[in-house]
Amino acid sequence: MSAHDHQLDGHLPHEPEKATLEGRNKILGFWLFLGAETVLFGTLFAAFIALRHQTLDGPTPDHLFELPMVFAATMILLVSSLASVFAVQALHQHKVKQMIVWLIITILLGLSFLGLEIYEFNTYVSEGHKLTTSAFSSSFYTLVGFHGAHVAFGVLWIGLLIAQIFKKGLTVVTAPKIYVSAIYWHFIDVVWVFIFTVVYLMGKVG
Amino acid sequence: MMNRWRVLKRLLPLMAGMALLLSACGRDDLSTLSPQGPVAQKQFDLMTLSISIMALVVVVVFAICIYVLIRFRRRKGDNTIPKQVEGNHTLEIIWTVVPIILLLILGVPTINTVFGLSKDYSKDPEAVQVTVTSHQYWWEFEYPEYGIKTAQELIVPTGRKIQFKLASGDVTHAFWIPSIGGKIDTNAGLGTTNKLYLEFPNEGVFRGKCAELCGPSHALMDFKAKAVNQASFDRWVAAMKAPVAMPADEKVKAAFESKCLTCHAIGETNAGSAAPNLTGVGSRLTVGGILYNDEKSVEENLKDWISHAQTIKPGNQMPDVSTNVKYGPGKGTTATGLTEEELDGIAKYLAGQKLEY
Amino acid sequence: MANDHSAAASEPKRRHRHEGPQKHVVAFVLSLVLTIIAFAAVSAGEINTTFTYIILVSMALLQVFVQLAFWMHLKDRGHLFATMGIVFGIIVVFTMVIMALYWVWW
Amino acid sequence: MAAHAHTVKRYRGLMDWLTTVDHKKIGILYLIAGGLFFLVGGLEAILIRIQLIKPMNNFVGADTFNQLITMHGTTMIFLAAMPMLFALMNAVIPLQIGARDVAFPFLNSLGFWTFFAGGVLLNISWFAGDIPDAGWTSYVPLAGPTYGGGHGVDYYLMGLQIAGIGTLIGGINFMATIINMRAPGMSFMRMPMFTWTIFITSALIVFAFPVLTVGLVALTFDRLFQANFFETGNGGNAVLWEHIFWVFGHPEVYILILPAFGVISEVISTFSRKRLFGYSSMVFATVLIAFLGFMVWAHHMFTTGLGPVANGLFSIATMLIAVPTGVKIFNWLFTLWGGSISFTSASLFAIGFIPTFVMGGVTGVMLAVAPADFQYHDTYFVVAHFHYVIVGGLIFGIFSGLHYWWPKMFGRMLNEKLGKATFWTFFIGFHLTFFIQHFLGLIGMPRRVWTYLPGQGFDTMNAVSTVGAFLMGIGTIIFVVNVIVSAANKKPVADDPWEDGRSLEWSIPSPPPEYNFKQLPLVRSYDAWWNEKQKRQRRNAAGRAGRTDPYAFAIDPSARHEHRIVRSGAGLHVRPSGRCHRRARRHLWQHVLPLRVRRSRLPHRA
Ligand code: HEA
Ligand code: HEA
Ligand code: HEC
Ligand code: CUA
Ligand SMILES: [Cu+2]
Repeated sequence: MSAHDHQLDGHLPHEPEKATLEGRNKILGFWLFLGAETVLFGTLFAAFIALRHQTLDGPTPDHLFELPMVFAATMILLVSSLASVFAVQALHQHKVKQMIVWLIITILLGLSFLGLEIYEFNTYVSEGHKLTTSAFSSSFYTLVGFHGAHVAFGVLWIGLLIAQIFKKGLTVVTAPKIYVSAIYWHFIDVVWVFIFTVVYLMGKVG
Repeated sequence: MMNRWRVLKRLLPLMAGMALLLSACGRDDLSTLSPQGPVAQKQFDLMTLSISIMALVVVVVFAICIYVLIRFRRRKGDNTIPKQVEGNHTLEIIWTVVPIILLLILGVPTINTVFGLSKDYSKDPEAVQVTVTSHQYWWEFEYPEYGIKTAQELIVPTGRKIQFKLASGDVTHAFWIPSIGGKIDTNAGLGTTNKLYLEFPNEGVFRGKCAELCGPSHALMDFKAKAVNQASFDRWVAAMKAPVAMPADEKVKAAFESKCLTCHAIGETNAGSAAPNLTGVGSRLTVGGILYNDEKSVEENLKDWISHAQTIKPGNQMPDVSTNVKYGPGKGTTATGLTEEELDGIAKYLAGQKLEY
Repeated sequence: MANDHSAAASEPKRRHRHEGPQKHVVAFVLSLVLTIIAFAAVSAGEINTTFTYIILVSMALLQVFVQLAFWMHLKDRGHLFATMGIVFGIIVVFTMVIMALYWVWW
Repeated sequence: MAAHAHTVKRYRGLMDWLTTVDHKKIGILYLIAGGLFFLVGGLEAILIRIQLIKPMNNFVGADTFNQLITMHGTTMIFLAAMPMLFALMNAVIPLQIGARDVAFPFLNSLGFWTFFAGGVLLNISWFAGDIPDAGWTSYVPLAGPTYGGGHGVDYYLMGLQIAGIGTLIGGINFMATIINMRAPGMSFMRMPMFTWTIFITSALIVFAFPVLTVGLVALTFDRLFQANFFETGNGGNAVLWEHIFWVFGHPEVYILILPAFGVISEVISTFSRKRLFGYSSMVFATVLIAFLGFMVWAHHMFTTGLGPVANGLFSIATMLIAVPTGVKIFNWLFTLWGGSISFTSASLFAIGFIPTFVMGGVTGVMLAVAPADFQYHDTYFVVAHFHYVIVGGLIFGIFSGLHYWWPKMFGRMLNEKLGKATFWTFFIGFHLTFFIQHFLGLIGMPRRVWTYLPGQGFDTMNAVSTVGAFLMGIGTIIFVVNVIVSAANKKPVADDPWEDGRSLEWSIPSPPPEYNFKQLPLVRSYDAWWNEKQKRQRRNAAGRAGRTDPYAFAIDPSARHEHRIVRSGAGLHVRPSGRCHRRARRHLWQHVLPLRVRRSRLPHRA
């Protein structure tokens, strides 16, 4: 990144994330990356759909899944997505403190989602539903686990960005990162919509 | 720089190939180019149709290419700038539409044949049902209607539809009898069992191959398909069901029972599918699918096989009879599991296992 | 496309597209409702399976559309290539789901 | 290679090369790495051919042979062909679009090193003695934990996973670069054809590689953690792997060939001194090939048993690809038509490409006929097909591109005599090796066989094929000699050494300075540099004082990087609808193509 893009004419433009070529590149590149992620998750979904009835002697989805827990997880992630929207709004209004608050809320919700998922996996394993149990279990843990890993990465990433904001403030360099991480966070939410639909709800239906 | 002669030279490989095509169509019992049954014939017809269309395309492209290269090559000292053409609607439409037409000509019979060859005769009482199970590196053929199992050599009656049901006992293989019709994978596991029907109008022996990489001896996983007339087929079925005597010599019998029948079956002894059923091995055309009994005697081939199966077919599943030494010429040694005497006895006994049909 | 951003940046006075939280809250409520419908359809039980599937899939698709459009700004100007990327990804995924449904077991 | 001494201005030395983020240097790194892997893969090919020279040969054993074909296929495709394409795109794309670098220079270097690490890891298996041996397709169960013992396949999985991530990074980078970094005035429909093909190739990478990633992860889980994706005994499905591999694998083959199409377009146009015929139909064809490329994967699985509906569908879908590809072939032929063709090494390879690729393409269409593919599948007919399109297509394309852009990359000419010797030995060797393999397949020789019994009619043809492979080896060696000779040659090279260069890279010094363009060029048409030269010539002819400044068509010399984006915003604008560019004839294809180009709003200078 070159030196001259830290501040344009001394004040922050309305949409600082798009003020520099580097910022615009970042946003565009990130969207392309999300295109790749769509295919990545799509392949995991395809594998899951192909194998979801292969439960062998292991537990079947309608025995295993508990909808209230899934509903809670869904709500947590949905609200966290809203929080990150608000963070970006604050960014556009250059309200750094507000932005950080929203980001922290996002992270906390993300963490509680993760906690819930770990608890869930634990319960399943104790019920005899391990990665090695059946083709269904393998594809379940891989799909849901990949999503969980994405949440964990998001939490870590946004956490680091907060630290960077504290250090460097909101500039045309840091703004694109915040913006992009928010898009990432929404994407995780979007993937979750399909997970609760295809894995849990359809699993209950049969 | 490139003169006419050079251009001709470029075509040489093509011409040489064409000459080869005309002169050598391969063995009648092996080549896809000499179809010996209606299935291979239909496939061959499609192949000829497509080759003709492709030859046309290639000729047109080559002709334009050669003309252009000769006509428009830069002469020495020529510095004129050619006219900068952007494109030409008429031409572009032509070379979009003409290929579409050619593909239609090819596509319609393709679809017809796709559906035609996927007919299922498993409910047809006129058809012979055969269940094929592939193993590293041998083929098992079961005739559920007759309750018999054989290996390496598929015996079928001429003039009837043969309906195959194919699966694998281990990794993916592919069942292929080029001159009769090809080819279908044998997949492992339930839920992906395949079906294929073939017809053998002529009596004869046709070479079969495994066509999917399945391990070190994939190259050697050959089998034979022998088409005989209905009467002969019936005799074969009867012979397969007849009881089989054990070796007369007690020592040989003991060795055979303790060292061979643990995996193999012969006659009514049925040890399952771990190894080829040896009933009638003596009258098979090959031992292990690749040692031809018309080049050496059955007995010699059997001896070779039993004493160093691992050298002959690297990595096959018949290990502890020969030594487990890594294969390669000279590396395999004679059997350690059998004495010379037992080996001779067993080979002789097995060579005598002939079926009259 | 990217250059739109530059146009926007050079005219900072232009009224901005996503001022105020109302739209985002509306998107949130929409998502909420769609989620609840989906969960309700399953919890209710006793509905025809195929029908439930159709409800579930349409709720999911609607929700994804809402989130992509509002929260991820795909409907905004300057997202031509982003949209193309996502749409093409979805096409690839769609073919793979067909594959998983029809061509893996037989 | 000492030739690149001039690309560096201040520092030299190893550290600079290890840490560089300059696209030109990264291009050279890709070329060195890809070239070395090509030699390794070629050596493996030679060993394969020696083993097959006669029936029941025992030059290498069965195990080693399977390792050789697996490593040959994997190395050639992932570690030789793709990196050499990345070499060309790194070296050329920013120059062709008039940019000072790629969108993400650091990621560019990261992508290279990731690919390199993956490649090295894969090849360490040779020294570890545990070598992948299940074919480059790694079909399960053979590659699964039950039948694929040892760690051979694990090297394949890890190596490709890591190398694949590097490739994905590269794909994203070049898409972003081409979308965002074009010089003012360079609308999409003014982009050089090579840039277009790289753009589409990068898109293919972005959408195809994640599929491979997931497949590799699933198989890794099966092998290392006893997961059951493909374990048929535990409810897994082996056919699922085939699907996943080919959903990636088929687009992969177009990832390989599209850049070669781009190279051929540039070279043919340059050396016949003619504008590329049917530019917009070329663009449309490229897009269509890529799109269809995702819909045809099951043509590798006709014999898997998917049933007549799938086989019929995929047959027809596959055949359709012949149409846009044919459009390209004929456009090239009609670019040559009426041109003034000079036969340099680069143009020989490009011209050799056309008939050769067509031969490979039409056998592809033959393979697409599902019932006939029941006979061809997994035979040497398929081997012949794909070497015709890959070696006769892609490798010819790479050779062509290397001879063409070598002076731009290194500031040295390659020797034309040696170049032509490379071409003729390689070309003749190629046809000798692979033409005959069609017939081997037809008369019943399966592929991936480590040996064959005598008396089946395979013997002579296999021997001929092996001889051809040696000729190709000689051709490659001549090329290496040429590289060394050219490095020793100290003669500097003109900016536009072929004199007929058409795109922007020929308007700047060879090799370009670190920042590429002193002033950013203003692009007024397709073939910007050519048209500029023509204009000057006309001016000279009219007796007016021609401007000799090579940057005459650059925008305001004081223009700063940041400014140009603002200024050019409107000019680069692409919308879903609107008017066609003023100068481009309204083209048939443009009615279908979503990208209509709005007329540049930039002030035109007289
Ligand atoms: C660069 C790589 C490349 C390219 C470009 C292609 C191009 C094509 N390929 Fe090929 N293919 C491979 C690499 C490639 N392939 C590889 C590596 C394999 C084997 C993988 C493995 O199993 O290991 C393979 C295997 C393969 C198969 C599977 C065979 C089998 O295993 O049984 C099929 C089947 O349909 C196929 C078809 C095609 C077709 C229709 C095209 C088309 O795109 C070709 C289109 C071009 C033309 C047709 C020529 C020009 C057109 C004209 C002049 C117009 C007029 C023409 C007509 C009307 C016909 N290919
Ligand atoms: C980009 C891809 C690519 C390229 C360029 C090539 C190039 C070549 N290929 Fe290969 N090939 C594949 C991709 C490719 N191949 C794939 C994917 C397979 C399938 C694998 C599988 O089944 O899984 C395959 C399989 C394959 C087979 C079939 C194996 C089998 O099925 O049993 C054969 C046999 O002839 C073969 C031969 C050759 C030859 C002679 C070349 C020649 O063009 C090579 C020419 C180059 C050289 C000869 C290099 C010369 C260099 C030296 C002599 C110097 C060496 C020195 C040092 C290393 C220091 N290839
Ligand atoms: C561990 C199991 C095992 C044992 C024990 C075994 N075999 Fe085999 N045998 C096989 C397998 C597996 C094959 C098929 C090998 C192949 O073709 O890949 C085979 C093949 C053969 C064949 C070739 C069959 C044909 O149809 O061409 C003969 C003959 C044979 N065995 C004889 C013997 C004799 C004799 C003994 C004992 C001395 C013996 N086998 C012990 C597993 C065994
Ligand atoms: Cu069995 Cu190859
Ligand atoms: Cu393909």
